[in-house]
Formats: sequence, structure tokens, C-alpha cells
Amino acid sequence: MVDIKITADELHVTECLNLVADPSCGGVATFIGTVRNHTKGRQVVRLEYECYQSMAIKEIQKIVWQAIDSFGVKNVVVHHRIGTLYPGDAAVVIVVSDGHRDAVFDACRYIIDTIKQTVPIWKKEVFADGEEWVSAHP
Amino acid sequence: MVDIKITADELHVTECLNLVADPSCGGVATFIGTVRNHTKGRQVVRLEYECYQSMAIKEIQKIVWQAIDSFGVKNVVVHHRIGTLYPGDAAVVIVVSDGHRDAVFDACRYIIDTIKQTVPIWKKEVFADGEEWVSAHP
Amino acid sequence: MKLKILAFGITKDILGVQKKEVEIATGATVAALKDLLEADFPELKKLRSYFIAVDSEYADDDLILAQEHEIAIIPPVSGG
Amino acid sequence: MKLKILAFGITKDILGVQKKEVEIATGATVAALKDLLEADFPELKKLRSYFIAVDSEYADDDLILAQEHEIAIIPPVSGG
Repeated sequence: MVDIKITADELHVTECLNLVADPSCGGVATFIGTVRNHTKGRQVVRLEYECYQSMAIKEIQKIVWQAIDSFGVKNVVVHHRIGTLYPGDAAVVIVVSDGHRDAVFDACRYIIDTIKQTVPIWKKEVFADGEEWVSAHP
Repeated sequence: MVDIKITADELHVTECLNLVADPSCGGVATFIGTVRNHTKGRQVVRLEYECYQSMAIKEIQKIVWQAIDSFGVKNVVVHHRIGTLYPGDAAVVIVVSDGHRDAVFDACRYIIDTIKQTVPIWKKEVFADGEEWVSAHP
Repeated sequence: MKLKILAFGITKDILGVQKKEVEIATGATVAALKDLLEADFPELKKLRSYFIAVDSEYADDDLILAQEHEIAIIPPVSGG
Repeated sequence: MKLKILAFGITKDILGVQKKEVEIATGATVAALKDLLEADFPELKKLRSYFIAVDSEYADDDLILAQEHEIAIIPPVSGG
């Protein structure tokens, strides 16, 4: 089972866990990326996430299928939020379930690491005294 | 923040996530071990978990502090269920949060791997036609 | 030919718009488009990197562009 | 001296009880206790392994036991 979603709505971890629930799978690994209240010592007021939707969905699909190919995992959910997020909000929820513990960890980690490298989603950090597109400049 | 619990009650992942919620931490890794409906081709009716409570709590504490020492993570929750569990039930929930993605994955994986090696908790698989203490014999 | 270009993230700020039409020689490659964009918007050269996507796929520099393509400028991503 | 022994998991089935009193020479080590238990319950030798815990800690074979210790037989664990 694969479920991929990019949404402006709040993410629900229990919804994601219910999607992968599978009594043939003994292990579930999850990664949740949340908005931090500071970055390099500066207070974060909010993040603005922007996305090239058609390409982002395609890229996430590629990553998920690579993870399934490489690690043989059975169920994968990737939900990514866009729009305005505040400290503590979940920006991404990844859930992988399978019978093999090592595989779910490896797949979950591969997916988040690769999402951060290739998926066309951008975040702008808004501080009390300015704003900055993350990673844009060297 | 460290929260360790061994309980006969149902485990709640959202409760565990709320415990580690920390706006200074951008990454949360979770492992949930659930009861499988089959093992080596045999249908599992239920599992009976037994525990040497005083020692199990001590051993989990050691593991969690080793993980915090080794990987520098900030918040860790380990909830383990005992008693009678049925396929699909969560037997263990581990949640680790920190600012560093690699660290939360490494710590979460270390904790579940080591729990399975050293913590005095035992499970008996009950099949339609018999029962067996897991890992007892070579 | 006229190419329709989408810009995201910081490149939307650099171009000043999210959609832009660019006039370029028929048969131009991705590399030629980048040269043209960098001439008009030198701020692009200050980025850590950027890519061109064609029809929602990362494109190599030697890909030949056509008017019907959906072309996008992809600055360094920062999802998750 | 008399030692109070707790048994868990499959060792509870092998001993037939969860708590057992064992009579052993004063100053006996963990190794001596294991020999005694294996003589009475040869099924212990068929296990993948087992350990003795003293006061809720894994104990080495040369630890000297005392009457006030809480002693437990720890068969292969299978938590998680």
C-alpha cells in the first residue's frame, strides 16, 4: 500500500498509522519533521512552504518506489504539508511498515533523506526581523 | 525528557508523541512493534507477554541513557505492553525527538535492537494448535 | 519560439513573477535557456545551484526545448 | 543457605513454579547455582542460553551469592 499526499491541511499521524496498519507487518517506522522555533540562533515566527505540485508528487512517487525496490518494504505513507506552518507543526509524516525491522528503518530514512534532496518543495523561514529561503544560497 | 513505562494497558502512539513534543526539536523518529498474525507460516491467535518488571525497567533505563549518551538526543519515550496481545496490537512504542535527523533514527534503532537483546520480557506465541516461547530454543 | 517558464521559491522573487514568457531561438537547449536567464537575472548565479525541469522532470543541459513544454526553474529544494 | 529463585518465561514452565527455594552451600557462586539447577532440571541445558540475575542485574558466573539476594533465571528474552 502506498499513499502520497501534499496538502495545505494539518497532518494527522494517527491517520497515517491507520493507513499502514497491516497484521502481517510487525514493524512500523515513522519520521515526523516538525517546524523548529529557532534556526542558527534566530527565533522562527513561521515557515512558508511552497511546492511545484505536479513534479513534487512525481518525485515522491519515484522515491517511494525506489525505497520499496531497495528495501522490500510493504506499506509506505508520505504526507507533506505546504502553506503557512508554525513552530511545532508537522511538515512531513513518513510511515513505513513491514515484517522486517531493519527494512522499515532503512526505507524511512532513505525516503526523508531523498525528499530533502530532490522534491521541489521550498520553505521560507520568517523571523521577527526578516525572512530567508532555506538553503537557497551557499 | 525520558518517559519509560511497562503496562498491561493498550499503548497510545499519540500520547507518546505528545510526551516528546518539543518546538526546539525538528525531527521525531518512531518505532512501533506490533503483533503479527503469522510466524513461520503458522497463524498466531495471541501473544502472552511476561516481564521481570523491576529488572526490565532498569534495563530499559540503561538502554535509553546509552542512546542519549551515544547519539545526543533530547527526548525519548519507551512504552512496552505486557499481558495478552492480539494481532495488530502495539507491543512497544519508541519515540525519539531531537534537532538532528540522523541522531533520532540511530537512537530509535539502537533502543529497539537492544531492548530485544537484553530486557527481561518474554513472549509466548499461541497458535490454534499449540504454543511456544519465542527464541527459547536454538 | 516562446517558452513558458514557471519560477518557484527564491527564483520567483528573483524573476519577480511566478510565470514568465521567454523568447529564445527554436531548438535551444536547457543550457541556452540558463544562459539567457542568467543574463537577464544575474542573481541566479548567486544561488547554491538551480535546475531546469521540463514537463515535471529534472532536465539535462543538452535537452532541446520546445514551445509545448512546461518549463520550471528549480532552486535548491528544502522540503521536509 | 537458602536462596529464593524467581523463574520467568520458559524457565517457569521448566521449574513448574515461579518462585522456588534452593538449598546451596554458603558462599556458592552463580556458576554453582547453575550446575545445581541443571542437575535438577536438565531441560535448562536445551535452551538457547540463560542467565542469572542478582538484584535485577545480569550476574557473572563468579559472583558469590547470598541469602538476601533476589535471584532470577533469565531465559532468552523476546520483548519488543
